[in-house]
Amino acid sequence: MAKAKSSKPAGKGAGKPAGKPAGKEDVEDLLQMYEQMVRIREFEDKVNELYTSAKMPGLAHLYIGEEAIAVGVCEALNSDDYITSTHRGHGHCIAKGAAVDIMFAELLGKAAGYCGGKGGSMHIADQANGNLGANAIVGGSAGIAAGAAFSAKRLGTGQVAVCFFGEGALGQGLLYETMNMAQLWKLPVIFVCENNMYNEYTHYNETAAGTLAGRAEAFGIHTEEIDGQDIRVVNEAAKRLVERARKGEGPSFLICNTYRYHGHHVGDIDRAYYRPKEEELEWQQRDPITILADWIIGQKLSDQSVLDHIQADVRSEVARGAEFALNAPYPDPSEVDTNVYA
Amino acid sequence: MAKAKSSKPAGKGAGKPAGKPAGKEDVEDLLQMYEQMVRIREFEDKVNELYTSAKMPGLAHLYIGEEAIAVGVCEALNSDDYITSTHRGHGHCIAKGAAVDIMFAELLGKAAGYCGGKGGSMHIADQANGNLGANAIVGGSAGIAAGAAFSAKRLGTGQVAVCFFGEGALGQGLLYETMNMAQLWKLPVIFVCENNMYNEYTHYNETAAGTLAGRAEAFGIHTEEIDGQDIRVVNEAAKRLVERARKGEGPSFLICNTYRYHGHHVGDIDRAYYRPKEEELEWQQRDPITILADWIIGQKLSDQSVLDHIQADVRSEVARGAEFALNAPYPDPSEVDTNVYA
Amino acid sequence: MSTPNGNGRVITMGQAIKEALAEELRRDPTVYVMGEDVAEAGTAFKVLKGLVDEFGPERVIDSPISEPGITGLGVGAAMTGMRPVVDIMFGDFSTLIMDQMVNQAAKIHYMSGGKLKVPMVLRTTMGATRRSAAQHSQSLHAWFSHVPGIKVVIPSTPYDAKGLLKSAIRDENPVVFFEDKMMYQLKGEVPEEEYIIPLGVADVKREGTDVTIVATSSMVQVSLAAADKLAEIGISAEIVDPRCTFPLDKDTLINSAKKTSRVIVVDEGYERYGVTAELASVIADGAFYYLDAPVKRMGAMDVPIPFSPVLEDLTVPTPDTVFEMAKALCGAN
Amino acid sequence: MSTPNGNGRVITMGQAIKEALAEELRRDPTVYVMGEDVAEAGTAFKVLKGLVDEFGPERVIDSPISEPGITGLGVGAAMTGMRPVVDIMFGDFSTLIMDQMVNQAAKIHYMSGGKLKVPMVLRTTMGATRRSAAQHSQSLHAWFSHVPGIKVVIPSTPYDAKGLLKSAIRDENPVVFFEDKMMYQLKGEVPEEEYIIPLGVADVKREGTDVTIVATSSMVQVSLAAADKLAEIGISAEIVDPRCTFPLDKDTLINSAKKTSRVIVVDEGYERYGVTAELASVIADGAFYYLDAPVKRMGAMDVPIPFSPVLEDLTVPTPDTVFEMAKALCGAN
Ligand SMILES: Cc1ncc(C[n+]2csc(CCOP(=O)(O)OP(=O)(O)O)c2C)c(N)n1
Ligand SMILES: Cc1ncc(C[n+]2csc(CCOP(=O)(O)OP(=O)(O)O)c2C)c(N)n1
Ligand SMILES: [Mg+2]
Ligand SMILES: [Mg+2]
Repeated sequence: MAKAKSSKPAGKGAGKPAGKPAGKEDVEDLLQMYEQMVRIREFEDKVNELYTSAKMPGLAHLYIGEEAIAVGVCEALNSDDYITSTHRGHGHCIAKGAAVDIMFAELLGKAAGYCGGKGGSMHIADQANGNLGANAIVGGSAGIAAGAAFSAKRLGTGQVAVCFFGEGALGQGLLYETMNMAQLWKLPVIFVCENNMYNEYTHYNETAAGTLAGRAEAFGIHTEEIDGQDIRVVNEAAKRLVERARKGEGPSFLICNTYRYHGHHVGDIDRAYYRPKEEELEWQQRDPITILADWIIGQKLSDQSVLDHIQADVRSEVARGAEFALNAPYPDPSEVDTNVYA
Repeated sequence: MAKAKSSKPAGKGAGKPAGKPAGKEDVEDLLQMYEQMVRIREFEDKVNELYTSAKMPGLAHLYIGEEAIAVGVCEALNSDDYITSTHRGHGHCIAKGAAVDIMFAELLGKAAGYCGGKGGSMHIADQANGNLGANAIVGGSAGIAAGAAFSAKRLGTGQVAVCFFGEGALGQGLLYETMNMAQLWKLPVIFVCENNMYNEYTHYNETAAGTLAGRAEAFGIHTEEIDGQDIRVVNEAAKRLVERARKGEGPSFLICNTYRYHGHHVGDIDRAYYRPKEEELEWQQRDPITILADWIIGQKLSDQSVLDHIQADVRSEVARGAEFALNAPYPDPSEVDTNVYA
Repeated sequence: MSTPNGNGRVITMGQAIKEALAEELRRDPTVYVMGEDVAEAGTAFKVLKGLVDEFGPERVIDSPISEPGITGLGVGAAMTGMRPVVDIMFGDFSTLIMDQMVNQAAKIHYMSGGKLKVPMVLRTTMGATRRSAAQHSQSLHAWFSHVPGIKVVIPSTPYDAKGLLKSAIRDENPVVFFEDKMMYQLKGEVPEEEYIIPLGVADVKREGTDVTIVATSSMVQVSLAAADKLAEIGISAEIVDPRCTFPLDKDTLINSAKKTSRVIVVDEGYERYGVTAELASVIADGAFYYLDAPVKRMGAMDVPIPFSPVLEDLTVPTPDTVFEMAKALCGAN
Repeated sequence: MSTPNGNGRVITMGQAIKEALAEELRRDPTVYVMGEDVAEAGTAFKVLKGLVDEFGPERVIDSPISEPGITGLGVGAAMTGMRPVVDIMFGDFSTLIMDQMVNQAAKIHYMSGGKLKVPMVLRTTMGATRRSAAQHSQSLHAWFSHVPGIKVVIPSTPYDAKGLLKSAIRDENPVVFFEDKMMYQLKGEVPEEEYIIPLGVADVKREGTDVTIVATSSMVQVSLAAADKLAEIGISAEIVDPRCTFPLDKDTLINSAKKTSRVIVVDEGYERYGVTAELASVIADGAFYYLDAPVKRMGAMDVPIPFSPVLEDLTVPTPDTVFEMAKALCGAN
């Protein structure tokens, strides 16, 4: 299967221009972002289906509802820029350029997967596209992202690193240690907080005192809080922060307010005890894909048939990808103790 | 030897009145604080002497120069209020009511010590006076202090807990995790940061980005930053914060700017490579004991002979204490494996 | 062999654990439970579901995702009159709390010359084959077992889990209690009446004469299944469950070894420098002159736990591999 | 036995470590050192004093007091082209970095199916009898040795320290390098010329025929002293130093055991569930049919390290206690 996303120029500081005046956005870019969001949505729907039909081992944490963040941020990056991701990482992985068939293979524990089936949903990594891996330790990748930024700075490559995490990760001390060092040493790292309001089954009001923004501002880190459902807003903010980072102005903190439509993981079906159905429905009114589609159509930048076409193509790509993975062989048992040491 | 400090009323919320109008301070209180600061100074001088004459095993971190903080804060506490302390903990221990002879015994590893010689300088604890112990893990007692405050709140005792730490501890993630919970649950804990500007041999400008105050304000914690050399300022602030805590208004953060006159530890003699001699001399101009003495004399609250008398008494108490400890027996070898389990 | 007199009352391991907590919460107002999603959600494994309804959110407390913080809070609370039960969702997150457990909780009683104490329980999980991959499948009880000042419980049945957890909560020391995630649905007899099981007493889960299999936690079930198969070929296996890695009931282990002359130690932690090493060397030393063959060890394969089911299933001992090992060991007679 | 051909050049262990770092910093621009007070102060032990003068503060970097943070930064930097040497002042602070080392560094290569790697070195310390009490005296190498994906080096001489540290820095995996604080002043021959020592090769520090003493780190010196005393009463002790707990050179250990038929394992970590358990059970298994007596273990006493010198000195093996153990073991012939 063809690589899902056209690769972008890599290399020393070859950033795309950022901060273009509003209204003059590149249509191609918008359609590309649309396509990527749809790809994530379709991928995750298929994951849910695979789980429900008992074809997928383990669990998965769906990114549905939050697509604008991964895509809006990753579209502002070059393919050799780094990201670190989370247990809810499929969206980041796709947005950074991964192919859905190889991803499905990984999620099904097949040899053809990105990690040869050894990582699975919570550890999927895609080194070729700068994805240093999902991480099943909440907050566990903060140091890794800052370390990648440290490398970029020391090696003078102009790369930046993005650390994605949920608001729940603000409970982890490591994040604060890392922010402090990132600011002290002006590392090109962007901390992206996906605030979907829930740490598993607990509202973040019950787990986070004070303000989220203050957590980074304390260290003198440039902080922005934005609507995570509007990809144009996310993408513009990301471009700004990437540019800052590339210019040596140091780290930043981007809080994106968002919502996960599904449960904490695919098995979390009965959610009424921790969040009201109305809240779920309300947020679905602010769907990131719809918001972008409406803008594209409203501004007459393209028309519905084009969007429909994209969706249809992606849907069949995803279907083929899942099929490929379902038919792919498992790793050979001898693989069990390879790759323990390099 | 008599207990060094008259014990104060303990029990449910039996706090001393706080926030008396300036100028009407209780002379007895001031003299008591003077005595306690002198006690710490004399004690630490003796520790240095014991180390230099190779009579003390291991190392010690002297509190000289910072006396106003421990004493100013602990004078605002009841004897059953809790404190947690640090590697630089002799001052806190004395200020909370410990007897110098038993302390010396501990520092020399003698059976008569507060911990039977098993703890030493970095782990001295004095449960009877609410000192939950020095801690040789930088920042390591943040959770313990908050936990003690949690107990006080759950058991309804009205006690508060004070967590002393150096500005270096702001590098430890645990502190932020703890601050967040303390504020979420309105725990009666006061985080006292003794900012003596150095983490061992490195200036805090090189290790702390942003502001120190912001670290707690991020969590919505009430924060004050004060002159740590003026014990009247420290004591007034402490009373305010203790009152807040007892009233159920939650945690607070008190930054006390100060300076350690000596090296990081007794063996740190050549300091020119990390801090200038002039800086040391400058800070000694703002000596906490002198500042209080000058105020007492200047306001004619007492006269020099009284202060001299206090000093002479304390000095001989300290000399006797050291003598007692030097002559005291070591623990019996059979003690080595007792107290591993309760 | 401690025979539960359950009068036929059969409950799951998860229920047994919840019962133990409920009884202790009821008995002692200083007991509280704190952890991520322990209240309404009743933990990620739903084991505590409903507990908050009886005891309220002041005693069954949802925390931020701050493992070091809640452990530290537990240590401080334990030092000052409470009996915290801290819930660390996955044993893999033990990595985050070692300072509070090892440098603080484990040492405070000793460092204070016996004046302070830390009566807290840390409940956490262990066990693989749940398709949870490398960061959610480890069994790290060896680390805690290495540390003086800590006690470690690794129960294998509902009956044991309940009785041991109640003891752990009443103990004056930090106790780490490991629950195998795959065993929460395991059923067993548990009496209606209250009982406790002292820490540090091994239990012979099955008597036998030809080979001793010392097994812990879920490996007890694996070994019992292996013993059934061994019986079919005429080999009588004795299954000894230490129940605690510390205090360790060395005598029961060594005596069984002396009786059978052949020993296999089975545990789900990594084999290298793991629990099997300690148990094997204690037995090899204590029963040296009685052994007809070297003490054999079976732990988890020394690899990060792979996600792919076909690989993951290779990493832990199974009834088949234990059977083969025992057969070979006895054949070597 | 690897005889250093130092042509008489004698330096301390501390100097040997600094030389190894300086040579590797010079050789490879991606190597850097980060830790608390590593630059101007040259570490709390002054071991790196002067290094920053040659390599500058961009390569010898003072950090905040953030052990988890600097370890995490090291992991990320190692994944992306650097070769970090992270300095954790006291091995006791390992408690703070287990997540970054164990859930991240150790597993990333495997979890990524071999695509990512983490070539980093974590230098830290071990060893008691420095009057530093319970939180600054532990030897926690057993924990790291337990974890697949990590290599662990515990050198006992200046020569070994230098050659092994250079190998560790060039290794493609996370390597934890334990330096005994009490040995920084220990002197030994170290050649002028460059050399490296591969990881995973044991070294026979002294040949003998009656009893094998497997000893690690500072316990090698202790055991050599014991061997001198044993020689006086006609007992010939062989001292085998594994040098790494992983990769472990099992063959050399087992072959020595087969030769002498009696073995003592001596290590400064807590005895319970510690390094001695693994080494003893590897030997008891591999040399079972050759052993005349049980393999004996001597580790640190299972207590938090006490401050008081009279107590602390009781907690670690000494030439006398090793001598007594060996004498008893041989007398039991
Ligand atoms: C250190 C750690 N603690 C707990 C968990 C269990 N856990 C997995 S996801 C999660 C909630 C994370 O919430 P958030 O960071 O907001 O991310 P979201 O799931 O909302 O995307 C928890 C507690 C974990 N994986 N790692
Ligand atoms: C977790 C941890 N890291 C490092 C150390 C070593 N250490 C002891 S004191 C110290 C500096 C502490 O500085 P600060 O907190 O400002 O306290 P101060 O010594 O200035 O009173 C360091 C790094 C330690 N004891 N614990
Ligand atoms: Mg969330
Ligand atoms: Mg300081």
